[in-house]
Amino acid sequence: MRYFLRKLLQLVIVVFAVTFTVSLALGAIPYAEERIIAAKGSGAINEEEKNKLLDSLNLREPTLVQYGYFVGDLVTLDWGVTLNGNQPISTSISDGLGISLRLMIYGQLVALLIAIPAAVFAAYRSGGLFDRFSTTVSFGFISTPNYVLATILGLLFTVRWKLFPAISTDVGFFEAPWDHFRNFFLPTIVLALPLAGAYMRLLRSDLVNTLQSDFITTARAKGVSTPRILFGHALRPSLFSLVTAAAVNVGALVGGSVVVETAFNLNGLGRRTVLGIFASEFRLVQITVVILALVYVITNFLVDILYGFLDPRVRVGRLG
Amino acid sequence: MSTLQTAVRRETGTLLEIEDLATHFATPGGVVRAVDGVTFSLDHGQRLGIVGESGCGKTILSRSIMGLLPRRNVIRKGSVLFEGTELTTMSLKDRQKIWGAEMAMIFQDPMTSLNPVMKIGKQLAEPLRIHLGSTRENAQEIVLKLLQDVGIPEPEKRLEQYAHELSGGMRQRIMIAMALACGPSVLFADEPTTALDVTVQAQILDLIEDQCREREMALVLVTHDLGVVAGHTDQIIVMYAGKIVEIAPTATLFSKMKMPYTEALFQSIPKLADPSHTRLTTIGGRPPNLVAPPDGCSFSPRCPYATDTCTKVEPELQQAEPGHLFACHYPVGSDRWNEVQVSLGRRSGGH
Amino acid sequence: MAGTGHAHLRGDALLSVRDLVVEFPVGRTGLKVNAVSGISFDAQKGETLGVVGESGCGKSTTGRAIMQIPRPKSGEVTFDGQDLMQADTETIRRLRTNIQMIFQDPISSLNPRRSVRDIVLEPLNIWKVGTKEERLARVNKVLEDVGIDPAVAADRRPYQFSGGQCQRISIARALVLEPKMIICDEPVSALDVSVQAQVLNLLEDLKRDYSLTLMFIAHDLAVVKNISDRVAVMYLGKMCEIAPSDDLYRAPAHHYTNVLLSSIPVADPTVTVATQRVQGEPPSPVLPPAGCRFNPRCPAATDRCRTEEPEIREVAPNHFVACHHPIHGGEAPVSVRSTGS
Amino acid sequence: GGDNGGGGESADTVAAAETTAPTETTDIIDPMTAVTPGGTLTMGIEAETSSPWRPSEMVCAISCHMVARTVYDSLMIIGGDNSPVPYLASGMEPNEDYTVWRITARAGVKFHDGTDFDGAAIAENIGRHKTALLTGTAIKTVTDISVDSSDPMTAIVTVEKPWATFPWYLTGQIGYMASPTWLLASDTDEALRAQPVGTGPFVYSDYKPNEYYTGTKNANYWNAPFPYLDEITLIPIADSLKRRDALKAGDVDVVHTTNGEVINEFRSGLDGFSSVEITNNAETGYTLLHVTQEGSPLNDRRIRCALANATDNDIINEVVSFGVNELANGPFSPGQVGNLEDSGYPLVQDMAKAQALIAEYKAENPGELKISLATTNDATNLVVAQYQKDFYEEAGIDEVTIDQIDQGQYIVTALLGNFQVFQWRNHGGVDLDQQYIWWHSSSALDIGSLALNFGRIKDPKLDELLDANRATVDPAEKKQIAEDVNRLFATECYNLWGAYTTWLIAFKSGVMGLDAANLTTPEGARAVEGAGIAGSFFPHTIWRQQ
Amino acid sequence: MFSAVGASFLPYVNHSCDQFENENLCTTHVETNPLLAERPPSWALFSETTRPIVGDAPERFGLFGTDTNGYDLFSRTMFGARNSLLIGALSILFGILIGGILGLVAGYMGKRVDKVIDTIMNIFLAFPALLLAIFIVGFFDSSTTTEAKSRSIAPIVIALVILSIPPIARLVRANTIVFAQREFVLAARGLGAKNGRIIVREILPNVMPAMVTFAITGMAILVVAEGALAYLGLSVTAPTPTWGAMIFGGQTKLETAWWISIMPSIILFVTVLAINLLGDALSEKFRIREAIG
Ligand SMILES: Nc1ncnc2c1ncn2[C@@H]1O[C@H](COP(=O)(O)OP(=O)(O)OP(=O)(O)O)[C@@H](O)[C@H]1O
Ligand SMILES: Nc1ncnc2c1ncn2[C@@H]1O[C@H](COP(=O)(O)OP(=O)(O)OP(=O)(O)O)[C@@H](O)[C@H]1O
Ligand SMILES: [Mg+2]
Ligand SMILES: [Mg+2]
Repeated sequence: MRYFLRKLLQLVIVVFAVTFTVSLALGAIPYAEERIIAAKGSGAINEEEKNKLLDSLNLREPTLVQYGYFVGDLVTLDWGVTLNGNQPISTSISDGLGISLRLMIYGQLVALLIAIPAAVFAAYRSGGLFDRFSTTVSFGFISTPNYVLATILGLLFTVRWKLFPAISTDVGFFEAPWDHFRNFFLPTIVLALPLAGAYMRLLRSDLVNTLQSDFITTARAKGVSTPRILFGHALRPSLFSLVTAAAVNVGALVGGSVVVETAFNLNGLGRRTVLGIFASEFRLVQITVVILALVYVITNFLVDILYGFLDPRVRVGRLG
Repeated sequence: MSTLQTAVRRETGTLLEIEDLATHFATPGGVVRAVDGVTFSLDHGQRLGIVGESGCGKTILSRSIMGLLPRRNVIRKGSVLFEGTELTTMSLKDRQKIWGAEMAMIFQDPMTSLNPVMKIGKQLAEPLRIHLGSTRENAQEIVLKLLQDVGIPEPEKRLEQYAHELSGGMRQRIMIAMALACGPSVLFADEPTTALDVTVQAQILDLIEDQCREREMALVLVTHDLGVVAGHTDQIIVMYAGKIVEIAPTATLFSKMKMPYTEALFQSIPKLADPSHTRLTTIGGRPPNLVAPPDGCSFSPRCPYATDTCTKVEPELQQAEPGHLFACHYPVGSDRWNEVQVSLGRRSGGH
Repeated sequence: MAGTGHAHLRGDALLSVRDLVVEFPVGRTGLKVNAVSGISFDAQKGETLGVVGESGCGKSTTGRAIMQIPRPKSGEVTFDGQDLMQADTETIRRLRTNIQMIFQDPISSLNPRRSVRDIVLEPLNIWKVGTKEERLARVNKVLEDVGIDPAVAADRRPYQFSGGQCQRISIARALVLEPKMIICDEPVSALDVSVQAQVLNLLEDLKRDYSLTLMFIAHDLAVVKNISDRVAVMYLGKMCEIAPSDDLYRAPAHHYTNVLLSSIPVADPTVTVATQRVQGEPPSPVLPPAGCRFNPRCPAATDRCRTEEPEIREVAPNHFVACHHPIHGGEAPVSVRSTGS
Repeated sequence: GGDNGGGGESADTVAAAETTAPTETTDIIDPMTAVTPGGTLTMGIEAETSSPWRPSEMVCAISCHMVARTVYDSLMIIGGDNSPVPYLASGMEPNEDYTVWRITARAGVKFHDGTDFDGAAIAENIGRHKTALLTGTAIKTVTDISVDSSDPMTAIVTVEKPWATFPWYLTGQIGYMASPTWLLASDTDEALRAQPVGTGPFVYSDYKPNEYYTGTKNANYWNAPFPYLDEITLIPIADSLKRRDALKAGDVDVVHTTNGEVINEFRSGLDGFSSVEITNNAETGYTLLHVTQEGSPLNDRRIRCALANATDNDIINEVVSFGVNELANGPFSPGQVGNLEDSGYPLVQDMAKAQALIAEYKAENPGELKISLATTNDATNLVVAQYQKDFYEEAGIDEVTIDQIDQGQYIVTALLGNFQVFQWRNHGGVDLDQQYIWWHSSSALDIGSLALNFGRIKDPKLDELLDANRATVDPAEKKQIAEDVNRLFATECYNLWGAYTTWLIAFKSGVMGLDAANLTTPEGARAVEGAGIAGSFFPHTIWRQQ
Repeated sequence: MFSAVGASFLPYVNHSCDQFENENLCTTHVETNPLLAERPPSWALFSETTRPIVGDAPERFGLFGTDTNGYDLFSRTMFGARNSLLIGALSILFGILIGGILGLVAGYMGKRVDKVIDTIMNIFLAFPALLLAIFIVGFFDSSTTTEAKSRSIAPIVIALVILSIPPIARLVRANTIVFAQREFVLAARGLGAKNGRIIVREILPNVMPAMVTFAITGMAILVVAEGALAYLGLSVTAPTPTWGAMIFGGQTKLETAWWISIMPSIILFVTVLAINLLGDALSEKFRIREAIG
């Protein structure tokens, strides 16, 4: 209980720090006001309109007051409309989040589906042919930039073989499952392969250690079959690093899949954010950062609980 | 394999025959001759102790017999006949059928030997479900019975617990229960009490002994503590540098040890009967390097009785009396032995 | 048991510990481990005090608490006339050098990445004793004293040594500042019997040469008996019995001591071991039993034991026990009588 | 800097349509006969407009016009004879000296929301541009907009100085007519701003920024039989190769592009696809120089012209555009009024001359000669920037620093005048007057203020020519003025000309009517090919072969 | 590391000269030895030929071909190695320094100090890495003056350092906790050593191997990360080559001139693989050394 209170306190501090920095950051952007006016495109050419606009964004208030307004708006969900007037910020973020979350989940799932069996087999025969092969392939994935992968796969799968659309549309799963699959397949793969490479490396090395533990020998001595030893006994206690990495990636992927999103014309949160920066949609960016911070903090919180499931010793805090 | 069947089959004869067994490890530093030509046999229901210094190959010997060794960089020789079946050439699949069912093993550290993330109940039921194909309920029933047998209070509660929630003694009992689950005909216990308190150690040793007797199970008890084997075995093997240097019925060994190493080992134990500040006898030098063991008798560099012969000629196992073998040129009681005793100002039997 | 009381304390001790209490928080639960719950004992100059008891009973914690690592919750620790509990951090830092510790695991207690010379030199460097040459000379001497050839060994790292040799090195490190007292926390438990004998002999020799006072913690009674002048028996954070070692082994007064003694495996198949076995599992130090802490497992426990905590008292000359019903008769508070059996 | 939009007035001139499509050409088909109406169409466009759909607020480049034309009609369009003809307006009459314009609304036209289109709607729409950043500058001289008290269908626009070329402005963004009811409502309800209501051929149906814009057929379109399609969807795909892939993969039916690689690919013919190329009224890619910055070496004509001479546009065109473009010697593309065979601007690299010019400058101005060159992070732009750096340094500039900035900042940098050398592309357009705001000193504000005369050109001669052009409709005179402007730019080297952009529209076989010339007004006038904005077309006329 | 990769390719450079009749090309190679070059070789040096060989394939020109600017890709790749590896190495160095100190202190001191540091790390992690990078790099570019300026590697390194601190700190913290519980630390305290000394003398040497292994793997990751920054135009300003920027630069030409992207990609991959294998080998070495007996 006290532990959770403490975690909660940390959560609050983190959120405070993030919102505060984000609110402050606007002041550090060069020519923020001019950029906003240019982005607004109209209604601001004369001084009066200009001032009206800037005042309406609280841009000329003292820092702390600006922060106050910012938090107030955040909490009351009064996020307003993008500067270009296209969309309410809340819609933009929730649409983007919808796409990015799905992409993240699919990417992670595929990455794990590839990484776990590969890592298990590599660890089982560590130093063997498959181990060395998978190591090389992992690094291949890790060191190939997403956009190169996206381009190459795109050329093959969309133009040459016409298996998947070149640009993905956000088709709902329940509306058209097959279209949904077709549209999300390539982005997912491009996202998943480098992840799979990294995950495999992590899990493999932990598994190699676990496989040397006494309790694995115990299991062998009981006559447990090899697959069962690997998946039933060794896997779960080896998942710590992987879970930690995957958890950190939740936040990173939700906001950071710009490359993949751009390559497949998917309008996820990452792409929206980067475009937002280019289009001087500072408020959209600010709020996105806060949302992503929340995603991070919440995942972390959940992962803490997940640790407890992975290893019951954590529950009583023995692993500290 | 039901307990009844095993009981019938156990009536007579040899359970295990180990012939010139050797296990070497190819390491970057050279070939480690962890077990180097070991021959002995084990009868049904017999309790055998293996003692020796740390690193002399006790663990590797017991694992070599079971065939439970790392896959890589291991060089194995010799033969292990279990009930007349050769184990060394058996496929992994077939060995997995024997492990846990016919031969079981418990280890030194019960904390690390239990899966930290699997419930006790599930771990206990695993051998039953694998070897006997028990259903969940069926297995649970047997497990509860086993837990009672090994003296665990509130067995139902334990099934849902994890290893870390139990005391060291209880963990070792769980290990034992797990080993006993399928009614094996031999139990290898590798230093089962080293990590435990003396009080708990006594309980566990009693338990193992009781279970062996009850189930007519053979026991291989590996330890470096002569006190532990003294009370709980019928026969003892003393190992040094991967080889058997002495083998004798327990009582004989303690009363008529032949090998100077056994003697030294025995003398270095502080005894309750001795008054405080009694000076202990020590064995000088270092344990041998298993990559390049000394020529001749491996113990010769540390042996007070060693002569040139010892450093050149490796002693063969010779018989002192039936069932008592030793490998020494100048055994306890020999002339040379007496000479040195006198020169050291000691009389035989220690102090 | 559950010894409170100070009947056994003497006036002229080098180290005197009174009512020492140490508690630890239990993970995230908010509960606490009662690791040491009011222990009193002392050690005279030149004496070897053995401390036995089962795993987790607070032996190591006691040893560390004397060195104020971590600082105990309450109690009194007087060393060489100085009250450590009241001393400030800097004073304690200085005083710690007079009491040194040797640990159970010889590997873990030596930094694997430093050379043997560095390890033994470190204390002298910390306190900037003498010149560089003097320090090296001292290190060499101490290494020789513990039976390590400095010429061969000094540049090697701990992993290149056997357990026994590592233990010697760690003894050398403890000795190099010439402390008055060494607390040995199970220094031989991890060693082979043959090596154990070497280390025990070595400690005896060094004790004489360096006129040391030793506190020797172990769970093996035979080992403790061999080295100690007096032995204290602990159970679950409390003191059970304290007596000169020969007396204690000859005639244990506390039921727990008795159980301990009869649990020791005897390396002689002809000896039939006493069938006295302890019942049940050790209770948790988080929720220790009321009254005498041994009462749930004690063959002689009465209702009184379950409610009233026994006070330490003398049952024979210099033989103190905290038990309402000690083995050799004498319901508390009955007058002391000698153990005749 | 891609096609950083130059505002709606970058509309249209006349020019001979020059379509070259090797495989299949969309011939002008009589709309009344061969057409099969119905069907849907998806088009990949090169950018999201990233602006609200209210005409006065749009920052409109080609893609934006593509979308806007589905929902809005402009008052005027450029006719086949290269002059503005009334479209949504039924007429537009000036007074004697071109200071008062009467614009009459076409009768019987209704907005999509059912409200009537009339003079008040015209006044409301044009009035809104007065405060806008871009279009506001364009109509700065408009002093009054009112509805004729005697004719509610007519709006009267009064301008400060004679403005004979005003109708050109109503062919583009300023001419788009949105429903005043909607405009008013969207003033308070911001969410409405992205749901445009006009009189156009397609009714707004759905829009997700950066994802798609969909319009459905306006069944009551005033200019029947248009449109033919039931539904049109426009999807922004920024990367041209991706756009092409989307076409090839069947995700979209039509794309437009300026990418040389893609153009070459379609030129050589692709099974199942057709294309048309548009080169008239095209933008000119060029490099802006900031010419009046204090202490800048670029204030000196010799340095500017040295840079012009040092540049080998041929190789840049070859590498970046696969040689598909024609090199530019001035702001006006072939076919545009003012285009000259030889403007005096160096078309081929003359490194010796460049080096001589710089040496001369250096002799007078000792010290290190440094220039900073702004570009975006776009890979192609970077390639160009690196060529420029190499050229300039070879010519004798001691150090050329490439300053990579993100797109958002890029435009602001231009508006603020915070640069020395700047890559840019725009200035399509038909009449010279449409360049007024980009070149006239009245829009060359101080550095640090947002101004459309990015390079802060303050040339009295240029001002004079621009003003003269604004006041006349005489074609001969206009031609003379435009040619003078062209020569002036060549002598002063205010801008470093690159190449005229080639646009290609590629589409699936079976998509028909992709040609503006298919659009006719009720009066029978035909629209100019290329629709006056290179790379665009009128959605009205598209139909699909079943 | 760098010289290992570079050196193994050098003989090929000279060898490739034989294939060309034009001597100038050969001399160019020699003159622009990427390991010595001050600035990347540019096609301007090829001025003997009437026109630079632009975007030419490796089988016709040079070892790797040329890029769209006519720059020799092999030279640029080698020269880019200097920048990419420097960025990677500097970033990881400072990351290890700062993250290492934080981790050591947090792990050893525990309690409140640990919690404070953990919270700070969480704050950093809570910011989307990408935006943090954009912001940091942007911050150092903040002046929009007409002053000539090109982005050096400093802001990129700073961004990568900040991104790498939290994971390093966590790793070091975890390792520190393990060693802080070892008895030699207790022994040192018993000898009167102060906290600083214990951290530096007792714990640091033990945490070092993990740090070094991580540093090596981390460097590989950061070399790749620089590529991601390049995608957003946040890397070193052109024409200074980095692998990331080069791969990004050729991305649009993958169909027509694949080598522009792929050649540096291959080198990046080989380097990452090599660095990691080195890391593996090192950790193996440390592991054995820690083993007992
Ligand atoms: N996998 C291995 N590779 C190389 N050498 C090994 C391996 N396993 C064990 N050894 C070596 O084999 C020898 C015998 O080891 P073993 O574990 O059997 O000793 P032990 O008698 O059981 O000692 P202890 O009492 O310490 O358990 C030791 O010297 C050990 O270092
Ligand atoms: N740092 C700590 N934090 C929490 N609990 C501790 C800590 N140190 C010791 N304990 C607990 O305090 C009790 C006494 O521990 P201590 O190590 O003193 O026992 P011990 O008698 O030395 O046991 P052993 O024979 O196993 O060494 C145990 O229950 C132990 O779990
Ligand atoms: Mg062993
Ligand atoms: Mg202890």
